[in-house]
Formats: sequence, structure tokens, C-alpha cells
Amino acid sequence: MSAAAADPAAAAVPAARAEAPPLVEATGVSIRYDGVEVLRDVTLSLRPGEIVTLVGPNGSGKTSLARALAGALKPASGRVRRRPGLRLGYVPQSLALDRTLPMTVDRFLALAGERDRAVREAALERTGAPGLGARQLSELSGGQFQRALLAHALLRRPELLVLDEPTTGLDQPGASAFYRLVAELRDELGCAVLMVSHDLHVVMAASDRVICLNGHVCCEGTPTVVAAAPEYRALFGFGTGGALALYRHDHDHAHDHDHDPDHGHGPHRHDHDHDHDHGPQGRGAGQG
Amino acid sequence: MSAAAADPAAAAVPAARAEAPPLVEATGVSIRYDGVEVLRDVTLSLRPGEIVTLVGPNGSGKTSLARALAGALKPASGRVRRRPGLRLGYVPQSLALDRTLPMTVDRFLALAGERDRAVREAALERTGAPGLGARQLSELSGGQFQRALLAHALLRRPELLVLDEPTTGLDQPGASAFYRLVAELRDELGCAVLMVSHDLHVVMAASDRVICLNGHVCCEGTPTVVAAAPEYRALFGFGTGGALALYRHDHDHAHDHDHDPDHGHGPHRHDHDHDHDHGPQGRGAGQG
Amino acid sequence: QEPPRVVADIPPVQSLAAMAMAGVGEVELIVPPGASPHGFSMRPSQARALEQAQLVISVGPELAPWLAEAADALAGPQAVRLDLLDQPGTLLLEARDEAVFRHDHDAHDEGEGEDGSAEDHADDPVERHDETHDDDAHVHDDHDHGHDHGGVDPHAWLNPDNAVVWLEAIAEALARIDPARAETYAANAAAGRARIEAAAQEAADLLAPVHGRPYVVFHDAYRHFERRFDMPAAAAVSLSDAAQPGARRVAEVQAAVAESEALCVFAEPQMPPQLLDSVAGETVRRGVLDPLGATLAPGPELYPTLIVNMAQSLFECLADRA
Amino acid sequence: MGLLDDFLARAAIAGVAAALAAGPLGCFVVWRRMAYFGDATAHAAILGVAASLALEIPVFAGVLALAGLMAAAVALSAGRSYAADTLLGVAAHTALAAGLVAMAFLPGARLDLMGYLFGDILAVSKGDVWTILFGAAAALALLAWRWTGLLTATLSPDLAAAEGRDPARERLILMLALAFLVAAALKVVGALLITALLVIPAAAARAVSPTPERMALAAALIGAGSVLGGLGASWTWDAPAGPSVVLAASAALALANLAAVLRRALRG
Amino acid sequence: MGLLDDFLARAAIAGVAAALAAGPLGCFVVWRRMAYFGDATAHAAILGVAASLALEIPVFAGVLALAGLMAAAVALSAGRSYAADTLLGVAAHTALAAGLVAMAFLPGARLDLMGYLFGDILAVSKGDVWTILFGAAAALALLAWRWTGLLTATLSPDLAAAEGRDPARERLILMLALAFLVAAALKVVGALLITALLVIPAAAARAVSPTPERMALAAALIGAGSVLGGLGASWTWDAPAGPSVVLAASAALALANLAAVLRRALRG
Ligand SMILES: Nc1ncnc2c1ncn2[C@@H]1O[C@H](COP(=O)(O)OP(=O)(O)OP(=O)(O)O)[C@@H](O)[C@H]1O
Ligand SMILES: Nc1ncnc2c1ncn2[C@@H]1O[C@H](COP(=O)(O)OP(=O)(O)OP(=O)(O)O)[C@@H](O)[C@H]1O
Ligand SMILES: [Mg+2]
Ligand SMILES: [Mg+2]
Ligand SMILES: [Zn+2]
Repeated sequence: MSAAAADPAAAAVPAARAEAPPLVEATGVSIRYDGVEVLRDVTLSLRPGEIVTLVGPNGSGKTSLARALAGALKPASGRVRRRPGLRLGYVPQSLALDRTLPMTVDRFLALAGERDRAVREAALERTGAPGLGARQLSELSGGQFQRALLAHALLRRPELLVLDEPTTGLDQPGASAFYRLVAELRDELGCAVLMVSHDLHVVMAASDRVICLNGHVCCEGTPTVVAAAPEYRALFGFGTGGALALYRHDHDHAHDHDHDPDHGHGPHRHDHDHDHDHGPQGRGAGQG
Repeated sequence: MSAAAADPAAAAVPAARAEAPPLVEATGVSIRYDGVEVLRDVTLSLRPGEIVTLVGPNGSGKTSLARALAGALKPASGRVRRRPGLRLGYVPQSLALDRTLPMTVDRFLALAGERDRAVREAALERTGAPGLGARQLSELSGGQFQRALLAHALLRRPELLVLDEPTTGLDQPGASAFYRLVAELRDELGCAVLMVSHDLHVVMAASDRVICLNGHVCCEGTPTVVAAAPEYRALFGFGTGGALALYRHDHDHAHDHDHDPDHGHGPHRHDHDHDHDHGPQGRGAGQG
Repeated sequence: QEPPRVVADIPPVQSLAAMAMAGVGEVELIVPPGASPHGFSMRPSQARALEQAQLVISVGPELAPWLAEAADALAGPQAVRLDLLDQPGTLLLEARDEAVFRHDHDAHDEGEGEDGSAEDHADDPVERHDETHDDDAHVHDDHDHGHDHGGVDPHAWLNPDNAVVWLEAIAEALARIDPARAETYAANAAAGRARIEAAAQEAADLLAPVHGRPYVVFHDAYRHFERRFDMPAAAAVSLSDAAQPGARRVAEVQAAVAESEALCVFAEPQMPPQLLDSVAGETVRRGVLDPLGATLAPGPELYPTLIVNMAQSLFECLADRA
Repeated sequence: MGLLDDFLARAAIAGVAAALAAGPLGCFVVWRRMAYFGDATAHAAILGVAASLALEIPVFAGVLALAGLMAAAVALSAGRSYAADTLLGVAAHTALAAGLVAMAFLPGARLDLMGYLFGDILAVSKGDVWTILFGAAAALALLAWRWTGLLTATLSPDLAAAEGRDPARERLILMLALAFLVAAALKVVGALLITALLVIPAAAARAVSPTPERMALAAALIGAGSVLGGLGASWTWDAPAGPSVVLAASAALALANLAAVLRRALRG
Repeated sequence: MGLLDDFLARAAIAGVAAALAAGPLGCFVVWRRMAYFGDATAHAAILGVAASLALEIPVFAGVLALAGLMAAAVALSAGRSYAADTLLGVAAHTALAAGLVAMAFLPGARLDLMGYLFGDILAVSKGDVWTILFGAAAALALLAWRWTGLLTATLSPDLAAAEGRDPARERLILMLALAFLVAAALKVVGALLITALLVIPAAAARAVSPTPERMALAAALIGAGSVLGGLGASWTWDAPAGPSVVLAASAALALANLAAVLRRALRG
């Protein structure tokens, strides 16, 4: 596909919003765990009102980047600048809850700073979990818990929503309602949304900008550009195959990870393996 | 849809397998948490070689049933009978890992009882996570962890695989490869598979039998019967809408939860709320 | 010839042994005063001293069961064990249970502890089986004695008469180990006896002006001293090092302090004084009694100094002040 | 004769004040799995006594300094590969061992260091009452001020960071408040009592509380009730006071769990 | 003169044996967040002494019975709304309080009960050496026998149950093995030493171990090394032996973490 991989920061931002000061700006961010670099030299900025989606194979550093942007992880180098006083709503990919902390859903929502019980109940209603207020967080099913997390993030009246695989565990009606909700919120609150997702067809339909990560920013572009690719169209009907095309478009270009000769670490190993292991081999892939 | 809701145990098992003794048999199983019933009177049995999928909205009791079948939860009434000596592979919906327990992926796989390192490496390769053997479990990304759990379950050479939302967090190539893998394994090992999933189109394509839960067994049938419904077909192309039809088919019939008048608990409340909150209203739904 | 290697458990006992060993050699001290067995941990020098000891002198397992077992484990078969509470002639007292003691002051003959007539039950001397324990095997029986008899008050060194008995027992034990110096030990014992008796006299003289004045002690450790010098305490707040007092006992003591018009309450150096504040108003004076010699330098002079210091402390606190 | 002239009244006031502050703080102790905290502080305090004797500074200053140091060290190294209880266990034993070694080498300091350290609730003086009232009020005020932050950081450090709160700072504040309360109360009401008042009432409150606030309140009340009940029992049977209070709290824990079980059985 | 005739040799043998068993058991203590276990057992043992004096049964039997009871009670009530450390904290304080109250009512038992309980590593007798060698071997054998089950149950009770192992039974076995080792070793090598040998070497091993087996092995070796190093230091400077061993283990922990940090810095 013809997305601009060369100058990521420039492309694809709707002209009207380009002048607004960025909410979050990452410059040359690298992330290491125990000295192993998993994300290298990421530069991006989020402006009010845009919906940006991070895609990429498992282990490509999406969660790490989202945590760094949300302030939960300090980058090893580079810097993340949040607009002072930025209100941020965050839904982490996983949240291990401790059963020893008693916490009703309603109390959890009140932690977001909302004092009005009716407003909290309305937020639960919006995320498809009405009436759960009196339940304990630790008793919720996987999908119910995810909905409670979303409601918490909404109640912060965020200027920026960071959602890490927010529809994980949601049932299908819930997931589609959720994507509609995100679009509504953007219009209502004018907030920006950074979303991590593997749900490629929905992502394609709902984002202003798609950033493909793979240990670095692999490419970036508007979804229309991506979706226009004929290979994508051909496979879109049945879902997963078309998605595969997006995944492999340009992961074949050379990366300078030569200092890690045994491929024992680094996010690329995983992707390379995709090439041999997973079918269906996306014919005509290799765009970008 | 016209799936047989009346006599669940009889329908949809391929004739050749129907005579084999069941691997697991649940009779009149009810599950309570702190005295609140979340699943009522479930009777089902799994025979060698069949792939059965549990579907249902969030909080409908899928995970609870899977845990009861796997032996991780004692039912409040009814009984679960596993064939003596049954080898069971289980992938839980969530597994909170403690960072203080050092555990490489390879060692974790060895816990499944497999002594040959090459075989373990092959299992990782099969689940799309080759080369991760030396990594710590606690360092894996969401999708990598899920793949390691799958490999662990496979290595038990299970006669029955219980998979609770096994593709949660997998990237799209991984998810589609996974469903192929399940089908392969069934053919190879002759094992039965009980899977919980929200991924309805794939479920439709890959299962022998679909059980729809909603606090009880709501209905049950072969996916071809389900997929033949015209409403499902019409919406299948874009994914979520068609799925919705499956969800709402017969949730409108009356349930005898009258002892819980405030709807403060019980799995049905949630589903009822779907009716007002989530679109798109599945026109022509209400089959079963 | 090498001097015999001798160890003792607590400073007063070490002091007695050092008197007997005067001019011959040193006596090792094992438990530093105030260390509780919970927190105490031996140093190698102490373990070595126990291991090489020819004579292990201790008050007895009633005071420190832990030490008795350590001695069992470490001291070789050549070692002679001398448990002082078991020595014939030792005056033993049963530990008291009640908080407030009712004494019949006139019943005591001043200075004559050993056969002093004691009407009240609490002061009845305990009859001890006349066994001597100089081998390991009997140590565990000792534990049983302690409990079967409802508890022997182990602070028997506070009676100088007992100290004299013990000093002689130590000298005899030394003479058995080291017959060549038997005369030295006997002479040392005689000198030590004189020194102790002088100290006892000095103490009695110090106490004469304050005789009969009521006071309260923190820790029921002083019965031997009280009896020997006829200075009965009106009450003791705590049962022992190990047990905390109950609320009613504190109230009883508080009442007793008021009723007896106690002039003074006494703590020990290592104990916090707050509990005394609970039972005694501001008009009651505070004093410190040091039954273990915690503040003194170990050596032959420790024991007599300890006795005199106790009397001095009582006197200073109870005496009329200008 | 004023209220404070009666030792039982002083014990009740000091004990109730300690329990009211220990209840909510104890909830965090339970949530963050730091039940060892009280013991670790007590052991660090022993090293503090040894240090103050060596340096000839006031004992209380040494105790507070060491307890604070331990809390800070544990707070700063928590989270990575060690669980809080492990860190606290290491800190407790290391501090105790160092204290014992120091004691062995300190000339003239062969006194029972614990004696300096461990108060008794029946021995509370008027000054102690004011000390503990002040300490408890300060701890409660700090807790009220930072409540939301502490709670969010306890629930999920990531969520707290995303909401602009520094979870490491919240943890440090909590640990220092705890260290202060424990170090001060050790001397006043005794080590057994204060460490038990941290853990047991919070555990009892857990069984009957749907929200963190209710749990904090219930823990404070259960603690205060245990102090009064325990002192009463101590009076009636002339049992040691501190242990009686602890046993009263344990009884409350048993009752609370029994009540929760019964309620569930009736509901189901 | 045999090897066992030297008190330092006996101390070294008993200490190393205790450390070898405490290392792997300590790993479970760290993984399951039960750092309080040792202290809780020691406190339950005090109640055991009081009970044996009252019932006139042998002290060791009472101690073992009480420690075992506590372990069983904690094992059976674990998992639901209480974390392991909270339960152990409650058990420790309740047992200690009950022991103190019992002591106050036992006629004549006004001796220091702790004196019956706590050994000293330098005071190990020949009989003690055999006791601890036997105890350590038994604990290690039990651990080796149930290793996979214990490990799976620790990782995830659900996974263990699905694989046909009862996680509650595994937990109970582990707790009883721990109670046995701690109760036996308390008397032989002392309370401070055995509880520290459970936690500190395991924590040190954590920093350098990629798998549970390596961690168990490393903990055993670090513990044994600390015993030898601590005894050596104690000999050289004539310092108290038990605390010296604990400090040696703490030093090993610091070194292990330093090494891990350096390796990471070099790698990165
Ligand atoms: N705490 C950690 N310590 C060490 N390595 C880690 C840690 N967390 C993540 N990693 C590694 O960093 C890389 C990126 O992880 P990250 O969670 O950001 O991936 P992701 O893109 O979110 O993947 P997924 O789609 O599976 O959620 C992976 O290789 C992962 O194994
Ligand atoms: N430990 C628990 N205590 C109390 N209630 C619980 C507990 N676990 C689950 N529940 C409740 O039981 C019901 C069924 O939960 P379950 O996890 O089985 O649902 P599920 O079908 O797996 O949902 P999802 O699709 O969201 O994973 C839900 O209402 C949930 O809130
Ligand atoms: Mg992720
Ligand atoms: Mg589920
Ligand atoms: Zn005493």
C-alpha cells in the first residue's frame, strides 16, 4: 500500500486539526525491558479529535507504546510530552485485580472523579453494563470487567482516550456498539483516541490514522489508503486473510538489528516466523 | 434459527461418534457464587473428536461452565463426570501471573509433562511463538502469552481441549492460524475440543456443535443450521451485525428468575439491556 | 599447671566464682545481663568457653532453660555441672502469684533468712529434693521440678546467705577438679564469705533507717532480698520477665500503692518506667533496682557491690528528704 | 481527679486512638500484602535503639529514623521482582540481625534493647496519650488527604500513572505514614498490640465490606471495639491487657466471617 | 576426635542442612507470598510450649502440634478473600496473644517460655545434628516427590485442577512440610536464623534465576554459603553466630541484585 512510511508525522492528519497543539507528543522514544530494546525511535503526536489506531503483530510493542504515552512507563530514551493538565482516560490491556481490595463497580467509577451517581450509572449504561454498579469488580466476568474499565475511562471526560485492545472479551454486539461509542465520544467531547486493536476491518472503518508498529513505526497512513489496496479488498469479505495482507505489507524490508545476531530477542523475530509458519500466504502481499 | 433447543444432548453429534463413551458428562449442573446462581441446570456431554463451541453474551456463564468441566470449580448442584484418567488440556480465560515466580516458557511447557525439548519447541512453533522458549512468562506480551498457554495445553496430548476465548489478544494471522490448528489437532489426536469464543463467523465455520449459554443452555445446534438462517447470511459479510442475530435469537423468551425481582443479579439482566442499548437491532431476529 | 576452665551464667554468679578463683584464673561469663534468650545469640568465644569448660556454674534451668540446654550440648563429658539452686542449704522460695503481698512484718527475725519463721503461705520456703545434678542426664528432670512445685523463684542470689552457701559449693567443686589448689580455693571462699557478709552488714545498716517503709517493685524478683533484709515490698506489678500484668492487677497495685502509702516505686535499669507511672501518682518517688548487676563491671567485686547498691537504692528513695 | 488520672481510661483512650488510625492504614497493609510491615518496623526499631545508644542521640529519634529508612528502602525497591511481603521479611530479619550484632559490640549496651522499645497499654502516661492522639490524627489526616491517590495506586499503578498520579510517590507516603504510626505506637501501646491492630481488624472488616471506604471505617470501629472489649476482659479475668485486646480482635474476625457465611447461606 | 566433636563443625553441618532444605521451601514461601510463615510458626510454637506445660506433654510434641494446626488452618482458609500474608499475620498475632494469656494463667510457668523454644546454632548437640539432617532430608524428599504438582498449583490453581491435581491438597502438604521444618529447626538453630534462611536466600536467588528449579538450587546454595560465610565471620570477629549468618545472606542478596543490574547494563 502507498501509506507514507517515510515521514510519519506529516501524513494523514485532517487539515483542520493540524494546527491545534498536540495533546501528546513522542519524540524518538525507545523502550527497553531489562536492557532489551523492544521499541525503537518512535516519533508521533496526537491532536485533539483524531482517532489513531496502533496495529501490529503480537509482541510488536503496541502495549509498551501505549503505556509510555499514558505515562505508565518511562521510555529508555527519547521523550514523551503531555500537554500540561491533560485529562487522560486509559484502559490497560490487562489489569490483575486483587480480591482482597473490596471495590464495587460504582465505587471504582467514582474513583474517576465523578460524584454524581446517576452520571456513573449512565456511563455504565453507555458501555453496555447497566445495573452492575453494586457488583464487586473481582466478581465480574471478563467482558463485564472490560465494560467497567471503559466506563471508568469515559467518566474522566478525557481529552485523550488510550485504549489497549478495549474490545478484548466483549461479545460481538458489545464490540460493535463500542466502536460506535468511540466515534460518538470523539464527536461529543472532541477527544482524541489512541486505540490498540487486532480487529482490522473495524479499525479500517473507524480510524483517521493507522500506525503499524513492529519494533518501530513500520508505516503509517489513512485507512482509506490501506483499504484501497486491491489485495485487501479481495480478502476483506472473510476477515482474517485480508488482515494478513496488512500485516505483511512491508515487514520484509531490512531492519538494522544486526547487533542481535541470534535473534534471541527483539520484536522482529516473531514476525519473521510468521512468514514461514502461518498461512494463508498472502499472495500479492508486500506492499508499502 | 431452527436449532434443536428442546433436546440438547441428542442433536448434532456425528453418528459415528455418538456411541463412544463421553469424555465429560455434565448432568443438571448449577453454579453459584456466594449464593447467587449464575448457571442453572446444564446437561451436556462431550464425545471424542467433536468440536463444541460455547457462545453467549458477556456474563452468561461460559467461563464458569468451562471451569466446572475442567474440574477447576465445584458445581453447587448436579455433577460433572470426567472419564477416569482423562487427559485434559486447559487454556483459562485469564491467568494472573506472579513476577516473583521465575518461569521460562520452555520450563512452563515442560510442566505439561513433555521431556523432549525439541517437541516443546515444535509445539511453540505450531502455536506461532517459535523461539520464545528462553523468555520469561511474565515478560511476554498479551498475544505471546496466549500462544504459550496454547502450546502448554497441546503438549498434554489432550483427549479433551478446553479453550476459554483462546484467541483473545492474538493478532489476526495468529487467530486464523489457530482455528486451523484446532481442526488439525482434532484430526491428528482425535481429541474433543470445547471452545468459548465471541468470534462468531469463525466459530460457525469450525465447530461441529454450538451451545448458546445464557444462564442456562439457551439453545444448541449444528452451525450449518445456524448459518442457514437468511438474517445471518445477509449480515455475515461485515461481521458483527450477523453475529448479533445469533445472540438475540431466543433470549426474549421468559425465564423463571422471578425470585430475583430487582434484577440486581443473574446473567439475564445484562442481555435484556442489550435490547435497549446496542444496535443495530437485528431485524428478523428471534429465531430458535 | 593450667587453671581450671570455669564458666558462669549470669554476672552475680560469675562474681562468686571469680572470688573463689581469685589469684588462679578467669571465669567466663555467658549471658550478658539483660539479654533475652529470644534475641540472644552466642558468639564463638562463648561457645568455646562452654565447650572447654571443666566447671559450668549456673543458677539452674529455672532461670534460663535455654542455657541449660546449650550447656548440655556444648560442655564435654569432663565438665562438672553445678546448678546452684540444687545445692543443699540453699533457701528456696516459691514464686508469688498475687499482686499485693500481705506481710506480717513482726514475724521476721531480722537478718535470719534461712530459718526465719514465715507465717504467711506466700513466703513458705520450698522443700527441694536433695539431689545433686552434676551430670547431663538430670537436667530435664529439673524442668519438671520447676513446674511440679508451682515455680521456684530463681532470683535466689539476692539472699547473701545463699551466696555464701554457693561460694562454698563452688570452692568445693573447684577443689574436686583441681585438687592441687584446694587450699587456695578454700581460702578464697573464706575471704569471699567475709566480703559478702560485710556487704550484707553494710546493706542492713543502710536499710535500718528506712526499715518498714512501704514501696512497690516492678518485677517480682526481690523476694530473697526482701526476706533477708526484712524489707517487704507492698506489691509487684509484673509477674515475671515473660508475663504481662492484667488490668486488674495493675488496679490492685495502684490501690495498694495508695493504701500502703508507698513512698517509692522501683524499676529495673533495662525496663521502661512507664508502667510505674500508671500505678503511682506524681508524689511517689521513682527508683531503680538492679538485681542482675546490669550496670556493673563483671568481676569479684560485682556481687558485694550489687547487694550494697540495692540497699543504697532503697535507702535513697525511701529516706526522708530535707 | 480527671479522666486521664485513671490508667484504664488512659489505656482506653490511647488504644482507641491507635485503633482508629491503624484500621484504615491496616486496610492498605492488607490490600498491598504488607502484613509483615509492623514486625519489620519493630525490628528496624531495635537497630534504631542500638544506633541511638552508639551515637548518643535520643532513642526515639533513632527508632523513627531507622523505621523510616526501612520503609523508604522497601517502598523504593518494591514492585519489580519481589513481592512486598518478601521485601519486608528481608528487611525485618536483616535489621534484627544487624541490631543483635551491633548490640554485641556496643560496650556497655548490654541491656535488653527490647525493653526500650516495647510499651504496654496499661503503662500509658498522660504524655503518651497526647502523643498518640496527635500521631493518630496526623496519620488519619494524611490518609484522608491522599485517599483517592493511594487507592488508585493500590488498585493499579498503571491506571494511577495515566491519571497523573505517581504511584511510587503514593507508596512512599503510605509507607512513611505507617512507619511513623508504628514507631510511635510501639513505645506507647506495645509492639504486639500495634502490629496486630494493623492486620486483624482490617481482615475482619474485609468480610463485611463492599467498598474500600466501608472497609476502612469498619476496621477502625472493629479495632476500637476490640480495644474496649479486650480491656474489659483483661479487667474481668485479670488477663494481660495487650494480648486480651488482640484476642478480642481475633474473635471479631471470626464473628465477621461467620456472619458473612451465614448471610451467604441464607441468601443462596 | 570425630568431626561432630567440634561445635563449629556441628554448627556448620546443622546450618548447611537447614539451609539446603530451607532454600527450596523458601522459594515457595516467596512465590506464595508467605514470608510471614516462619514468624507465624514461631509464635504458634510459643502457644505450643504453654499448652505442653499445661497438659504435661513433651514440649516438642506441643510445639509441633500447634505449628501444624496453624499451618493447616491457614492452608484451608487461604485463597478466598484473604491473601496468604494477611492470614499468616493474623495467625501469628493470635497465637502469640493466646500464648501470653495462657502463660499468665499457668501456675508456676512464670519462666521465660521462649527459653524452651529457641535454640542457638553454636549450641547444636550431636543429637540435634542428626535431627536436623533427618528433618532436612525428609522435607527435601517430600518436595522432590511433589515438585511438579506444587509448582503447577503455585502457578495457577485452575491449571492444576484441570490437570487432575488438587491445589488445596498441594497447599496443605507444602504448609505442613514448612511447619515441620520450622518447628524442628527453631529448637536447633534458632528462630531468627531459620525464618531468615527461608526468605533471604530465596529472594537472593530470584535475581539470578530463570527457572524455578534453578532458583531452588540457587537458594539452597546461597543459604549454605551464607551459613559457612556467616560462621567464618562470626569466628573471625567473635560476633554472634546466628545474626552473622543472616547478615551474610543479606549480603548475598545485595550482591545478587547488583550482579543482575550490572549484567543488564552491560547487555543493554
Ligand atoms: N515486563 C516486561 N519485561 C520484559 N519484556 C517485556 C515486558 N513486557 C513486554 N515485553 C516484551 O516486549 C515486547 C513488546 O511487548 P508489548 O506488550 O508491547 O507487545 P504488544 O504489541 O502489545 O503485543 P500483543 O499484541 O501480544 O499485546 C514483547 O516481545 C514482550 O515479550
Ligand atoms: N468469582 C466470582 N464471584 C462472584 N460472581 C462471579 C464470579 N465469577 C463470575 N461471576 C459472575 O458470574 C456470571 C458468569 O460469569 P462468567 O465469567 O462465567 O461469564 P462469561 O460467560 O465467561 O462472560 P465473558 O464473556 O464476559 O467472559 C457473571 O455475572 C459474573 O459476574
Ligand atoms: Mg499488547
Ligand atoms: Mg468468560
Ligand atoms: Zn527475673
